[in-house]
Formats: sequence, structure tokens, C-alpha cells
Amino acid sequence: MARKKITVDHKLEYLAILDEHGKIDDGLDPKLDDNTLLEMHRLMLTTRLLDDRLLAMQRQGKIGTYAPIRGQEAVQIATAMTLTPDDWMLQSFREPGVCYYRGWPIHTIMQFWGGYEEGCTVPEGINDTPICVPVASQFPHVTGVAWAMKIKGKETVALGYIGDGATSEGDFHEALTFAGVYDVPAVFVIVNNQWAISHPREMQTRAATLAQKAGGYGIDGIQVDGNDPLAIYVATTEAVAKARAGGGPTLIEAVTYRLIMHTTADDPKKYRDEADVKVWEKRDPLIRFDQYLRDKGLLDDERDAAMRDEIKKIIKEGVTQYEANRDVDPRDCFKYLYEDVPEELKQQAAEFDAALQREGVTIGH
Amino acid sequence: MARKKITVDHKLEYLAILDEHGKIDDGLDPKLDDNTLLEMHRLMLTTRLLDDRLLAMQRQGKIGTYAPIRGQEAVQIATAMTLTPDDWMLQSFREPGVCYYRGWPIHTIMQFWGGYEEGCTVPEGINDTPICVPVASQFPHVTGVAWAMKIKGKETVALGYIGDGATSEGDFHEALTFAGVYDVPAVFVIVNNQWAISHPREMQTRAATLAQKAGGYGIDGIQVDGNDPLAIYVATTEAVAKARAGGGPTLIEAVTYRLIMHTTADDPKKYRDEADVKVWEKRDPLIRFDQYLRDKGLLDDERDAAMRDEIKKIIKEGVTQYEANRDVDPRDCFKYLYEDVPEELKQQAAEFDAALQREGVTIGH
Amino acid sequence: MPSLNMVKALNLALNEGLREDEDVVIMGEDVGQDEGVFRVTENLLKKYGRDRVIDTPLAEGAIVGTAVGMALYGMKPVCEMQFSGFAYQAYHQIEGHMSRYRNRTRGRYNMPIVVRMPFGGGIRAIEHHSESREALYAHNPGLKMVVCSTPRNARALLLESIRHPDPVIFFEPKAVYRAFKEEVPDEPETMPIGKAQVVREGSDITLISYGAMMRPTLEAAADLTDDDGVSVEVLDLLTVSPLDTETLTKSVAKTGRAVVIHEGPRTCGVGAEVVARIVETCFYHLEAPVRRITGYDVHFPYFAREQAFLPGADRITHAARETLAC
Amino acid sequence: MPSLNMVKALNLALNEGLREDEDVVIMGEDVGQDEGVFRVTENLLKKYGRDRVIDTPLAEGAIVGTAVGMALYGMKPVCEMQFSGFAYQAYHQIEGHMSRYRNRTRGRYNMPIVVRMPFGGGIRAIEHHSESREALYAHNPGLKMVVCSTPRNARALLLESIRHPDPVIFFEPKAVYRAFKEEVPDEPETMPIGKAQVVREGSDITLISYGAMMRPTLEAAADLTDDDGVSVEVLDLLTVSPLDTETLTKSVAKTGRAVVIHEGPRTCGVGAEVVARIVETCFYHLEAPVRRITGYDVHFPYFAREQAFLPGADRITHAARETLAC
Ligand SMILES: Cc1ncc(C[n+]2csc(CCOP(=O)(O)OP(=O)(O)O)c2C)c(N)n1
Ligand SMILES: Cc1ncc(C[n+]2csc(CCOP(=O)(O)OP(=O)(O)O)c2C)c(N)n1
Ligand SMILES: [Mg+2]
Ligand SMILES: [Mg+2]
Repeated sequence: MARKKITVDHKLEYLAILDEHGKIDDGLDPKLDDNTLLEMHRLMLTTRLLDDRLLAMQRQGKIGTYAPIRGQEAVQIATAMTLTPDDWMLQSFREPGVCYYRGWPIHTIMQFWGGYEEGCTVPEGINDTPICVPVASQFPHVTGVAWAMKIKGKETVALGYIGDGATSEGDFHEALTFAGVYDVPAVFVIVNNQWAISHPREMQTRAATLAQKAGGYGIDGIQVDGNDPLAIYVATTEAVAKARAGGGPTLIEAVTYRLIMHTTADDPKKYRDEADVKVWEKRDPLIRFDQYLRDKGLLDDERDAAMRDEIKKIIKEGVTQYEANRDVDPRDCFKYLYEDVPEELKQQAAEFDAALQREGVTIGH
Repeated sequence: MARKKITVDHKLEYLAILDEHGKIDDGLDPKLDDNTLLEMHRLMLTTRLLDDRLLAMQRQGKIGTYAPIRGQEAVQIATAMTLTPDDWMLQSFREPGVCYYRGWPIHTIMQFWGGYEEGCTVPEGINDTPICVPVASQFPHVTGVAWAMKIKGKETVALGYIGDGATSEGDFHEALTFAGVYDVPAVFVIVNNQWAISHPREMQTRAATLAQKAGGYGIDGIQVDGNDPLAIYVATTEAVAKARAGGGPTLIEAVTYRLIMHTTADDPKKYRDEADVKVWEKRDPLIRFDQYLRDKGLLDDERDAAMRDEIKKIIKEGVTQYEANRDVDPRDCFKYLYEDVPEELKQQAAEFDAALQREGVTIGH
Repeated sequence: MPSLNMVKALNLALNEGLREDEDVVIMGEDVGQDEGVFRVTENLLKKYGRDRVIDTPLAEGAIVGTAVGMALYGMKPVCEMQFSGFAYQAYHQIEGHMSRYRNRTRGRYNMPIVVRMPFGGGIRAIEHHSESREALYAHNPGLKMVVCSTPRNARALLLESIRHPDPVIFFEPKAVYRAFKEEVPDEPETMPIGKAQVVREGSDITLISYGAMMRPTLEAAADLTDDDGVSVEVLDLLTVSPLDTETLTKSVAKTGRAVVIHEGPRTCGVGAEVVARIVETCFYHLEAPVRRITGYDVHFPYFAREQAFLPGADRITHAARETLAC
Repeated sequence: MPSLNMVKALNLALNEGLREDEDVVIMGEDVGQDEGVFRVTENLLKKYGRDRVIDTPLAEGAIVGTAVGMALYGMKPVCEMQFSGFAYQAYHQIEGHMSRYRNRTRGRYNMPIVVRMPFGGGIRAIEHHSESREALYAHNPGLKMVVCSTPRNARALLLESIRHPDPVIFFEPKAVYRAFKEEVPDEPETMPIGKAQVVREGSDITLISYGAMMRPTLEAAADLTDDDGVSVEVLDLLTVSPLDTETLTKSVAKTGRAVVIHEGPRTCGVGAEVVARIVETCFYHLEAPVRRITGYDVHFPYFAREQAFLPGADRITHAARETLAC
């Protein structure tokens, strides 16, 4: 007997703590200790420099098409830092910083873009998944891992990343539906970088925010300034703690910007205004965090230079390792498909081997 | 610089007008004329009696497994009555009443359940689609038809039906995402009958309502008492008018109940309490509407009996037609696949024909 | 040795799988409270509880997708697709992840998942409930594609599939579900994946089939022997991929003649593969072209037409006679 | 006659399709403003506007699903799947509706939809960007499965597909996109769907292929003639379903020997079907087993290994020599 407004009864918030000038909202300051702040900075800087290096390697022909991440460093590092090694991280395809933090060797990260399955060989002991190319298809896996944790009675969390564009895929919907119903310890991070190749966020869905999609699944949602590492850190810490305590899943939308091309095969001038990019360049998470640390007296030119040198050395070592491992045996495409290679595949492997011998190819890249 | 609640800025309402005792909310009374009210009643009654008849035919072995609809008559008739013949109707698989209203011959409706493709042969001039078996997969078609209408500059609307269970499928999400972005003249009706076979609505999604899913797509949502034909009629009329005027899509959740088995192959005792069913039997749309019309002086026992006789005659005629058209030629499975039958299919058709001749089968059911 | 129909035999294997390995979970639409629309999961929820026998929301993509996630974490999900015609909603997860994860990560992550699905015609069901598309999965690298045909091999192959470290698509011929009973050993019994079975020995011609088509095939074999005095060998493939070329070759090298029978569409079907293998391995033994008796390259008709459509013993004997006449 | 690469030739056909029929619309990810990730849709948004050339949100299922809806309403959508490896997300719409609607409604509704997708390896792309799964669609009743191989036939077949009343899956070999140019007539030219082409006449052996594999196949043919003095006939299938059995039969009946070549996995691939057809129609002309040179039954390797993996002229000549030696 009524005509009344329905109020959706779930937490849906927006959070920003550190503005683009590096000024902090004192009331919201998570008061991280100096070491943590410096580590956050070092990791974001590493992500930036690694990204630059991968771009350079693409131009040098050392790797193939590469999907750079410039501008998205904060969401990577500030989310990853909330996880323990027992937690799981399920990446999309633009999370090199997360991988680095989680302990992936740099040359493994490079190997993916170099065209080597070795780049998907998740090192033993690291509870992560490799790059997932079909967008959104990793999200049901996040739910599945978290669900398994819950069934097994673990106090761990599964955290996954997805792009703004990928939220339109059915997999996104199904993953969150299942996560809500089974109340699994999962954190779903949307890296809203405003673009899906050439398709702008506003044309991806008519919803004003991506965070509000959480309401459709009866779970909490939060939108954060995705260039503000402190806001991201706070929001993710809360979501992880809630999940760990049995409070169920959270959807986090981190609003950031891809400052560069979609991949090295892409020309963003075809579809976006350079002026918009300029606006977002000022919101670069590295700039504001650098300023914040300097204002706090934690950073100066000298320390910055030392840090960069150290990082570059690490990356260079990764490149060396990468270069040293480029000879692969194409015949091993039969080796890992099944635990035991079936007879028919053994025969095909022999056929391939014979062909390669005739063709004079044995190993190479 | 903030921690603030996000308010989702779209219309989301609940509407009920006629209660289970047939009492109307005067302030919300749409004041339909007597003929329309009586027609609504006749159509709901026809739907009920047709459903009963199909159930009986299944028990008599005249048709195969049947999916009955008892209890869901109001949402069928009150939505369908808001459409013009130029509008499109895209059904799920539990909309015999809608089909009848739209002009489908009764024997065609029966033919689907009898195992005949003829039951999917939408009569020329009727802008409907046939039963769609894979749940939710018809929803992108709703968006597509509406999108085509918009591109062609028509002032028509596409209206589609879906079950509560089917809202978990990716197709639901993708259809509404596209509909929102392209602002197409579509009305999406969720027939929330509380069950997806044995799976209860509460375990289908953690969201408190299905209507609130609209927020994720930035479109209007409304939940209506799905056993109240007046509320459904009003909500759908508004949605259709809005769509027709270029105001974009609406999601309508009609909360009803399947008073009977999922299909004739199903045993609901395995998964639900008969006591719950009893509660919902009192909410039967036919009971309340009957009472309402009697209170209004539009119906009495005599008129009711006459109406039932008339309807039964129509249904009986449908059964006769159905029975008279059971001989089919199995060889025509090659005939309609392509506009021109390719050579290889012609050969297979000849092979089939020869086999049937050897086996002594030519036509039959 | 109880005498069981296929539904009960499959239920037995699921029960054994759940009992012997805590990591095994069953998930799907209506598999718990309702015990499966065909009752294959009868009693399992009661016995093993909600964490082991999981009623999921209605989304096949997420059933397989979350199963992939569970497998990453070390569990062994046995998923049910209510009908094989709804597995297309999950095809991107099957192809994109379930079949690839082991290879992609060079063995770091196994995918010990079974995806069970009833397939095939003959039970007067509505559209999308009667098709046979085993070839889709056979063509997909990284999957094992198993098809049972009797209660006993259903139990043995399903139990083996559950124990198997790699992903298995497990097709259940629903026309056989309650068609007959067979003695099934009390003790857990398995049969190897990747091995065909000679179910009837003979020397003049080989009939090759699997699933529900085994019954008309065996009927045809009996007719050919009784009426024509022909010695017929019959192979039940049981695993459609990887195909047991050895057993195939041995038989056809002996008989020199073969007919392959299946319900699914002809073009690029399993029959085509069988013919190609025979040509590759025993061309010089072949005395006649290998014939295919299959579903035609059309959509499976609605059920009023299905009995006429489905290959039966007549079509098989006819093809065999033509082959023998060459 | 301009000399065009395949990208430009396809663009020409799309332009012609849009120009000659108001009901034709193009839809897909990044096909408008960005003009397609391979630039196949260059200039079309500018020319025809947002109602004809539609940038969609990121969901392949809905691209095909809404196209089905548009087709119901009488439009003729030409959809792009950015890569064939993402078409699985739409497989339930392709199988469940696009391929069935005409049959289901006994011709009331046609599905004049084209689903274009780049396929195949050789361009150093990441996972899911290099596979060849034409057999999936060839096995699916109700679809036409077309594969172009040169700029000229790409234009002619795409224009024909757009005009075609039934659904067409249109595979574009991305390794050929910019590999070479060919003269393409100014005036709209079409080629029939369902017809293979004899691209080289010969009498000793038939090489059968399509798509990007036509290049190594033709190279092998030239080598066999030059080095071995063999007269080689080469067929370009162009349509893999329905298969042009007549042209196939005519050629192999003449040569008595054949090798079929494709990139996709072997088991239940198009090669298997070609072998089965040859056995059915020209068994008594066959002088040697028909050989298959194909992708192996594994997932397409990441690109560091792809050149070694892809079948090249060497493998084809070798198989041909073995076949000729029989
Ligand atoms: C299922 C699927 N369809 C298409 C693609 C091709 N593709 C790669 S990235 C991309 C855009 C993704 O946008 P978004 O999700 O916003 O992630 P971002 O690239 O911005 O990180 C597309 C369409 C894909 N990888 N997977
Ligand atoms: C894609 C798909 N998966 C599974 C099924 C089998 N099935 C038929 S009806 C049904 C339940 C549907 O529930 P709901 O959407 O609530 O509709 P209702 O039956 O209540 O009308 C299921 C699982 C199907 N038809 N389609
Ligand atoms: Mg993005
Ligand atoms: Mg329901």
C-alpha cells in the first residue's frame, strides 16, 4: 500500500586524504610511521621507473607490445601493501608494481611482455596469479579463491584488480553476485583509469560511479582518489580487515588516470584531448607524495637521488637476468599442458621435434 | 579531501496499489475505465485457465514437460496491456498470458510445449520473440531491438521479461549496461517469483531488492507488488511512456510467487515449505482483483461463470487446433536453417530422406 | 555388487569422491537441496553439508570461474552444468582458464576440475536440452573429454575424473540415465582416461561410437551378426580426447572397414577426427571408405521430430552393409 | 584498380556495405573514434556517424546479443570481436541465438549478421591473441564460416557476407593484414560464400589450406615444382563451412594425393573434416593417406616460441614429399 522511495542500505562512500599539492586532511591522516611512508614512496618510484624501463625495452625491440601504467602507481602500491604473503593477489594485466611488491623477480615481469610463458610462472611461495588477458575473467577467480579460504577456515583475503572498462563484462557481475551471496573474504579493486583503450568511462556505463555497482550485489562500495596513496591505503586496509574478520567482500573504485598510451601499439591522440592529460599530470600520485614527504622532512634531493640510483640498479639487474634467459626451447609447449603427456601429444611432440631438426631450429627466441 | 557518503542519484521506488483483500489505495488509483478493468480480469483469468489446461495436457501426455505460471498472471497481463502492437515484446519462457494478449494463437503456445518448432513461429504482424530457453540470454536482444528503434527514429518500445534467478547471469548485466549507455527505449521486467527452480531469491543475490540493481547502470528502478495488477500497470505505463518519450530504460521488479512446481518435472516439496505457499496463495492476484471488481459492482457470480465459459471455449478450440496439427515432417529440419540450403545440407537431407524411407517413417510425431 | 542405473552409479562416484578427498566440492545449480534436476547428487548435501555441496546462483560462467579460483587454492571442484546446452555461458572460462592455467604457469597451478554435463537427445526435452557438442571440448587443447555409456563405466570414469589432476569435461548421456541397470562393484573402481574399450570382438568391420549411441550401435552389431553373419567389432571410445588411436588402429587394421557413429553434428565432429586418424594410421589396411553416421549439420530438432532424427540401429546397419559391400 | 593491403581492402568493403544499405551498422570495441585497433574501420565514423558506426562498452556477449536484437528489428549489424580469442565471451549468443533464430522461427526472423574477427598467429601478440578456432564455428550448425586470405578476396568475401541473409563468421588472418598489397577492383566485387578456389593448377598432389597458411602453402607448391618437378594443385577453401566438397573432390580425384594445412589445433579441426570428406567422395582415387599439417593440440605458445611453432613451407613440402613417395 504505498509509493515510496527505496533506500539502498549499504555503505557507499568517497574517500580522499592527500590532495594534489601534497596537503593532508589531518582528520583522516592514517598516521603511518616514517618507514612505511618511505617504503610506499620507494615502491611507487620503483613502479614508475620499471614502467619507463619496460617502455624503453619495447622501443629497443627487447620486448613486444607493452601496456604501460604511468599515473596508476598509487593504487598498485597502496593496495598491495595491505596484504600479507598468505593473502592472495589476482592481477589484471597492468600491475607490475604489485608484482614487484609481492616478490616477483623483475625479469619474470619482463618475460611476460617478451613473449615468454616464463613470465606467467608464478614463483613458488607467492600466492598470486599471472597476468590475465581476457578482461574481467579473473574476477570469478578472486571469488573462488576467497570462497576456498572461507571453506577452509583461513583468515586470509583474496584481492583482485580490474579496469573500468572490464566492469561491463558479465564476469564482473557474476563474480560479485557470487561473492555477495557466499560472503567471501574478497576485495575487488576497480582501477578506473578513465579509459578502456579509446572508450571513455562515461560511455562505459551510465552509472555516475563504478563504486555504486556494489549496491546491486548488496555489498559495501567505496570510491577513492586513486592518485592518493593514503586514501587507497586506508580504504583497502579497512576492506581487508573486514574481509579477514568474516565481514564479507568490498568493492573499491580507485579513480585515477592513464597518463600514457593504452599499449605501445596505441595512439591516444586519436581519441583524447592532450589538455585533459595535462590536468591529470598535475594529479600524479608521485608528485603529491614526493611533496608530502619533503614537507614532512622525510625526503630531500639527496635522498631522492640515492633512492633512484638504488632502484635503477635493481631494475638493471632485472634486465640483465632477462637478457640472459632469452633462449627457450619451443618444444616445451607440450610439456606442461597435462600432468602426464598423453600418447597422442607425445607423437605430435616427436613430429614437431623432427620438423625443427629438419628446419635447423632447436632453441631460440 | 573528504570522507563522505555517496548518494546514488536515480529514481528507485516501491509501488503497491491494490492490497490482497482487494482494497485500493485511493490516492494511487489509476482510475482505469470499467472496460479496461474487466478486460484485465478476463485476460488474467484466461491466463490461469490456459495454464491449468496446459498442466492437464502434460498429464495426459499431449505435451511434454511444461513450466506453469500459477500466481504470476498479474505481471503478465498488466505489463502487456501497456504495449501497442508496434512495440516489441521479448519473452522469457513463462509468459503464455502475454502471448495470448499479443495475439498468438493458443495452439501455437501449446505447440512449443508439445515439442514443435511451430510453437516458435511468431505469427506475421506480431512483434514478439518466441520462448527463450537459456535464461537471461534474451535481455541483450531487448536492448538491441530498442536500440534499433532509436536509430530508426521510431517512437516504440521494447519490453522484455526475465526471472529473478536469471538476473545473476552476465547477460543481464551486459544488457542493462548497454541499455543505459545508449539510453534506449526499453523496459526490463524482472518477474521475481522468489525461486529459480530450488534456489531461493535470498541466495540468488545479497541485494535486498532486485530493483536496486538499476543503480549500477544509472537507470531508474522500481519494485512493485507483482500480484497487484494496478501497481504493475501504473509502473509499466510510466516506464513505457518515459521510454517512448526518449527518457531511456527502466528496470521493474515485480515481486510475485510461483504457486506451483517449476516445471512438471519438478517436485517443490524437496526445497520449500508448503506453509509459505499457503501465505502466498492468499495473495493470489486473481483473488484480490475478483474481490475488487465485485466490490465495484463490475462482477458477480453470473458474469464470472459466463466469462469462464467463454474462455474455456476459446481454449478448447486451441486444443482442437493443436490436436489437428500434430503430424509434422521431420525432414524439414533442413529447410529453415539458411535462406538457401547449401549443397552439403541438400546431400544430408537426401541421406535423411532415404534413411526415413528405409525405416518406414515419413511424417509423424 | 548392486545393480544400478546410471544416475545412481554417478551418485556413487560423487559420494566416493567427496568421501576420499576433503578438497573435493560439488557445485552447481540445484545440486544441493534439490539433489540435482536428475537427482545425480541425491543425499550428498545431507551427508557432506553446505561447504562441500554447494547450490550456486544461476550463472554458469561463475560456476566454472569460481571453480578455477578454488582450484588455484588447491581444491578439486566438481561442477555441474544443468544441461550441456548451457555450458556455452561458461565457455570463456573453460577455454580461457580451466584448459590453460597449468600450461600458462608451467605447472605451478593444476586445474583438477571436473565439469559434468548431461548431453544428447531422446528425452523429449525443450530446445537447448538435447545437443551433443563433445567436439567443442575435444578441439580445445588442455582438456580431457570423457563420455560414459553405461552405469558401470559412468561410475568408474567419474571417480577417475575426480581423482585426475587435469581438467575433465565429463559428458553424461541423459537418454541412458535411467534406461537400464548394470552391476557396479561395491569397492571403488576406476577406468583409465584415454582408453577406448573393445566391447565386442569381431573381424569383418569395426563400429566406433560412444555415449547413448552405443546402444543402437550394439543393436546394429547384433543384427549384422544374426542377419548377415558378419563378425562385428565394436569400440566404445569412452574418452573422445585424447583419442585412443592405438585401440582404433589395432581394430581397423584387422577389419579393414569402419563406421563411426555419433549424435553430434557431422562437420568437424569426433567422427571426422576418427576418420582422419584411421587414414593416418591404417590407410593401407582400409578396404572401404570409412562412413559416418551422425547428427546432421542442423540444430537438433524439437522433440516431436527427435526420434526420426536420431541415428538408430537401422542407419548403422545400412552403413555397415554398404561398407561391407565395397 | 588501387593496390591495397588487406586492412584497406576490408575497410573498402565495410564502406561499401554501409553506403549501399542503410540497415548496415558497425559495432564493436574501439571501432569508431579509434577506427579499430587495426584501423580496419578507418574513416567510417566520420563518414557515417554515431548511429551507424558504434563504439560499444566492453562486453562481447552484448555486442553479439544486441546485434541479434537489431537483426530481429531488421537491421544488418557487422560486429567486430577485437580478437577471435575474446569471442568465447559471446559464444552463447552466437550458438544460442545468432545461429538458431532463423531455424527456430521457421524463417520469420533472419539473422543477417556478420561477426568479423582477426585470428591466427605471427604478429608477436600476447596470450589469447593468436589462436585459430574456425572449427568451433564450422561445427556449429546455422553459421557460415568464411576465411579470407588476400586483400582482393577479403574485400569480395566481406562485401558478400554483409549482403548475405544468414549469419557469417568472418575470420581475418591478422598476419596478412599488412603483409602485402594486391590490386582490388574499384567497382564493388563479391565472391560467393561456399566456394573454394583453385589458386594453382596441378596434377600430382593437392594442397588444401586457407587464411594465413595460404602463403607457406603456395611457397611449398612453388618449391615442390621448382625443386622436385612436381605438378601441384593448390586450393584455397575460403569458406570452411559449408565446405565446397565438389571442388575438393574434383581436385583430389584428379591428383589422388592431398595434404591439408591449417594453424588451428588438429583434433576435430577443419583438416579432419577435409580428410573425412575426401575419404567419403574419392576413396578409390586415393593413392596415399591424406596428411595434416596443423597446429598441434596444445595452446598457442607465447610469441617467443611462435615462429618455430607455426607451420611453414618446410613442413608442408616435407609432408607433400612423403605423400608423393607413397
Ligand atoms: C574479454 C576481452 N575483450 C577485449 C580485450 C581487448 N582489450 C584489452 S585491454 C582493453 C581495454 C580494457 O580497459 P580497462 O578494463 O579499463 O583496463 P585498462 O586497459 O584501462 O587498464 C581491451 C578492450 C580483452 N583483453 N579481453
Ligand atoms: C543459461 C541457463 N542455465 C540454466 C537453465 C536451466 N533452468 C531453466 S529455468 C531455471 C531457473 C530460472 O529461474 P528464474 O530466472 O527465477 O525464472 P523462473 O523459472 O522462476 O521463471 C534454470 C536454472 C537455463 N534454462 N538456462
Ligand atoms: Mg581503464
Ligand atoms: Mg524465479
